[in-house]
Amino acid sequence: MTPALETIGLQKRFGGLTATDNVSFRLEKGARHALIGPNGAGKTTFINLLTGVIPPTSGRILLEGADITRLCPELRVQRGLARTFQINQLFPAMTPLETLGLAVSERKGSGRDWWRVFGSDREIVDEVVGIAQRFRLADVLDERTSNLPYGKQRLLEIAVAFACEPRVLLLDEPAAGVPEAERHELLATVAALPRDVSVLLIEHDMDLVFSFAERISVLVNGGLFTEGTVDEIAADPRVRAVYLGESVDE
Amino acid sequence: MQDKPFMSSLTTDEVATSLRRKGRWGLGEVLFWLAAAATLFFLPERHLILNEIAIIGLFAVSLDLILGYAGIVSLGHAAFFGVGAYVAGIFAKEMTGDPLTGLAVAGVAAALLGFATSFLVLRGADLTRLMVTLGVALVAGEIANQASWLTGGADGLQGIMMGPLLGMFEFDIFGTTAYAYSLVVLFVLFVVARRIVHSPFGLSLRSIRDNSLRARAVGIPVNRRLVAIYTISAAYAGIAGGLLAQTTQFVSLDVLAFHRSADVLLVLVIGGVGYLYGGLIGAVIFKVLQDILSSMTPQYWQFWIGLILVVLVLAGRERLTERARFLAGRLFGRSAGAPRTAPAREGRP
Amino acid sequence: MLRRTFVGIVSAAALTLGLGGAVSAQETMKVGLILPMTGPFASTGRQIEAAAKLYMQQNGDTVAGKKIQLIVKDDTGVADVTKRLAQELIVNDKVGVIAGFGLTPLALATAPLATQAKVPAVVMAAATSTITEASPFIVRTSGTLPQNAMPMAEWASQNGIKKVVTLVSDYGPGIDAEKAFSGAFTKAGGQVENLRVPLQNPDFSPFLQKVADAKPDALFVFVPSGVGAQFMKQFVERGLDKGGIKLIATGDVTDDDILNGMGDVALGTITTHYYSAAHDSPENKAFVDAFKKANNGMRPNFMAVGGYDGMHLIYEGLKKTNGAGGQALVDAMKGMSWTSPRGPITIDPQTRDIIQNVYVRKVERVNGELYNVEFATIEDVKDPVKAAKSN
Amino acid sequence: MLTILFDGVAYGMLLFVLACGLAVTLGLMNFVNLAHGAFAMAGGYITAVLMNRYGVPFLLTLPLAFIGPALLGLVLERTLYVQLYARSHLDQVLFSIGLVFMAVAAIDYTMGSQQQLIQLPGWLQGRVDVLGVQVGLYRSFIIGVCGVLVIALQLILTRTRFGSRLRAAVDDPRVARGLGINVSAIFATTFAVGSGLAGLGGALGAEILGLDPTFPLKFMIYFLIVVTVGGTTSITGPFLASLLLGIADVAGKYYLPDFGAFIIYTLMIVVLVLRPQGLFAHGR
Repeated sequence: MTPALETIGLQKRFGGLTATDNVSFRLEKGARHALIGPNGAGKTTFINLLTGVIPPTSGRILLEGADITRLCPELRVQRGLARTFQINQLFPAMTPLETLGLAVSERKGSGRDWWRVFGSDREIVDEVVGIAQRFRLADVLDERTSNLPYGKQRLLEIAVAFACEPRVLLLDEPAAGVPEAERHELLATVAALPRDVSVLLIEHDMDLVFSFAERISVLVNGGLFTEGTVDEIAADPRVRAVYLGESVDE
Repeated sequence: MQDKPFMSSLTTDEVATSLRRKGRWGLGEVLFWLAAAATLFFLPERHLILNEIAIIGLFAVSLDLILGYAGIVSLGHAAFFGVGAYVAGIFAKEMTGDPLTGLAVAGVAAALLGFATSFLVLRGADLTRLMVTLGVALVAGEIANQASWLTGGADGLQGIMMGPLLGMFEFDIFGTTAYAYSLVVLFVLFVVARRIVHSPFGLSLRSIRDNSLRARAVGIPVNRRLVAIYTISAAYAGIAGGLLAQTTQFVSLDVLAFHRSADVLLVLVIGGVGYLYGGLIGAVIFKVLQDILSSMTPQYWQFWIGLILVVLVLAGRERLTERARFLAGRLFGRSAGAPRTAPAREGRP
Repeated sequence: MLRRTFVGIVSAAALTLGLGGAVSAQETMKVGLILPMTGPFASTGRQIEAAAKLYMQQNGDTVAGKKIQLIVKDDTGVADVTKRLAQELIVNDKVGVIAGFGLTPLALATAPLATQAKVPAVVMAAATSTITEASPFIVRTSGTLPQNAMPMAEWASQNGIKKVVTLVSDYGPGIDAEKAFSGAFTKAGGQVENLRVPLQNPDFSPFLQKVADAKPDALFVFVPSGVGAQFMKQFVERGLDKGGIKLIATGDVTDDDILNGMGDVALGTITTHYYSAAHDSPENKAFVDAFKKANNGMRPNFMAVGGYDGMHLIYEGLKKTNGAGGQALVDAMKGMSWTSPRGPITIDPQTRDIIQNVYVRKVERVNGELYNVEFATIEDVKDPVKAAKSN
Repeated sequence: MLTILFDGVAYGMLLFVLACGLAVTLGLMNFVNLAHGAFAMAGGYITAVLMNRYGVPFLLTLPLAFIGPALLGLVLERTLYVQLYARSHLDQVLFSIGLVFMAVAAIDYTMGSQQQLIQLPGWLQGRVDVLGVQVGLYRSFIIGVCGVLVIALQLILTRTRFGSRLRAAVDDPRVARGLGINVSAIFATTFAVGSGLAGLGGALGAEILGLDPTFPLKFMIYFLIVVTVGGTTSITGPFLASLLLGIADVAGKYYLPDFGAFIIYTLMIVVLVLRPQGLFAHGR
């Protein structure tokens, strides 16, 4: 079966520094896959390569079998590769309603539409309300995003990515910075993502990784260190060494 | 903000209404335009300056489209204004004196230039954009200066004869036809601009302005959108320039000068960026102020304009604009303001 | 229907305005003086404003039973502003005369208005020949560039100069000067090479280098007043004066307003022009003294005399028409002659342009200050361009 | 030909002294100060007034033309500019344009709108023949003075404690503060020196560039070209850009009088689009 997302020998060098070192990685369809690694392992660079923010030095990226290595970021999104950001990247002056509406209209191709008043398309509005309910944002739809509690903003971050109707969703530390009280809501929505979306979770928080993921890849010094099921990784002493060493350093 | 059951949230109908409401005309807006129309009849002796205000207002609206909505700073917007003015003038001289045709040609010419130069402002930070736009305007000014066989060079383009508007209304010395013409053009283009900024396209521009990284991440083709709005804005500026050329029946190199670009920026900033009416309000304030100050002290009005600018920035332009938008939001209904908290809406069945 | 309403409104407005004008016309005659008071040409505005005010102070503000009211407006040297101000002055303030016009484009932009509104326009500074042809209501009290440049060409060819390079600012008056000089000088058997400098130009040195390379007998220059000083310094700095290149120019370069500040570099420059503050006549002495006294020691230049004579023309014209304006006033102005501080002048009845003496002058030190000292006079010079046309 | 080159170099050197302060404020403090030309104008007027009204010799006025604008810059930096470091470039542009307008009108009011002229001492006038090339004495003087300034600036920035502190403060103000460096004092000093240099440039340039109230507007564009083309990461970038601009401008007017300005602006756009960091900047 064609994997949802695949990289072949992906490499990125910044001057003399190799940030991503010959990574060949497969994300199966419908997967719940986590990518872990100590700080500075190159997780962010890897995500930026996948989403097209930076071009790779060499190697290829395939989305459902199609080569997207040279595609610009927005086209990758249109092909079904969406992401969330480790640090919220939202539109502070807009409401969640507008933010989600934006993503939905863009996907439906009406983003070019400059004559129709935003919101006059019922189909879009229906969808926005649906997404808002799924991500528990329905009661704050008309608030200014910058006024939302952090947990809600985090939810919105995921909801926007979801609104792009991705085949592959990259979650970059979705729970980072969320206070304990709001955490539960967030984890529940992440767990409830539909199974036809393949999810790659980049995470630091081991509890979250172990509760969510079915497979785990470990990235160390830019290269794939190992990969396996949750149990295999949990039992792998080398991973513990890498990780614990790092944790002590922190 | 506790977790509430879904029941308390908005229904699809309400959401749609809430979204559309932003695009609806408020009472204040209607009054604003009625007042503008009334000046046609009640202020006959001010039509000349009102005509200039309408033109500068349109020019400022065009800048607001790129600065206020798409976040593109420009120190050379006069390039499009000037090209529009020259094209309209030369067209009237060489082809036909029909104002509307000439205006359309001016808009198209400016749009072409805008499209061509938009690729220069896609990349780079604010400073690069400021310099590039400035450079484009300088080059345009230099070309107009050198091509004196076409433009009249430093002497200005003389001998523009305009035909009657719609074949009926001659341009009169009181500037009444001119003002009515400019005002109607301004109104029509304003309605279009208003439509644009409230459309999904307009929303995507705001998203690019606020966070282009995220805008890309929801699949918005950022560059194409910027090119589109830059071209539209250039067309608007070109039409404003065309109006100036047609109603004054004269074009000089001054239409491309640096101070034109600086003035329009000033106008927009005085009125407030990012809600369209800022350009119009700013144009009124700027021109009236200039008129009063320069009749008080012809030599030194610049000083006061400078002072106002400095104070405005020090006092926190953004904050003032926010207030202006808020007030405008009140006055003009919900259309103008930045998104605000909606009234509490609990207990819906 | 719409059209009729519209026309009705317009004519109603016109009627009210017109009536308003008639009422006020009985007591006051408003003169709209539009000048560049700020911007690069502000000194022109200052000189003319000061001169016009001086004239009114000396001659009272009542003529033919009318009170003269001067309204000064700043057009910043921008043509569409000039036009708008003129239009406002005519429509709102109901001025009987518009005057001023520091630069050619400013005058040309306003010309159609003067025709349309039948308001006399007195040009006090702008010097391109064609201006008076742009409207039958334009009368000029300054002068034209060919008027100054052609005598220079004649003087040069009579004084052993064979090869000249011309250097002019690239705009209407500059091109006028270049054409007039080159035409007259080649006709007299001389050899000319033309150079044009952009109007906005901070540095003359490359152009002067070209001049040096061409090795002419003389360099003929026209630059707008104000830029002259800078030019002069670079001319000397480049050693062109010592290289045997004579500097000849129209009087704009050795403008009285700034001449003294140029220092010794200006010494010996030969110019032709219609006015020098050192002109030796009782009228001029009185004028210069009064002007200096009223303006903190500022020396009047040819702009000031244009403004002064312009006011004189308006006053005398009104006396003749007994206070009537419009076409009657223009007709009254035609053919008028008087002795101005610059010497005897006449308004040409055919062209409404000025006929005046042009003097050949040399920059010399007089009582410690630099002046253009006149040493030859060419009498009653008409604008040569229009004179050539009518022949 | 060589004379053209020589004139271009002198012109370029002058531009550098005028613009290097802007390079510092823009590059190091990230502040778009369009009012930079106003400080240059202040210097020019100090020299003109001192010479014409009080008969102070030209050379003596030069230090004052440095100190005056420097003090002015210091005061303005402490009171006004400091509040705008964190603002957007647009705000900075608007603020500094406002300052320019005020300066232009104020000078117009106090000094009049006419060109200010200064009398150079006799030993700086005229020109001499050096190896067959006609060389203007005053331009040689400018090249000399500016050359010394360039070297001094370069040494200060690279060799002194102040220079290293400045660079540290710019790289990361927070870290620099943590290291006990008084960042705001460093910024203020730098701003003052930059303004002072502009003033000196204005004084030196009064003879060649002319001096009237519109000076800051007329030359603003040239300064900006120098800085944006030269890049703002070093002193050498703007220096090379100034020389290039000076030579190109003079040569352009000599050889292609119709297209000189055109070429310069077009070049600027091309450089900015292709290398937004500046032509001579090393990628950061």
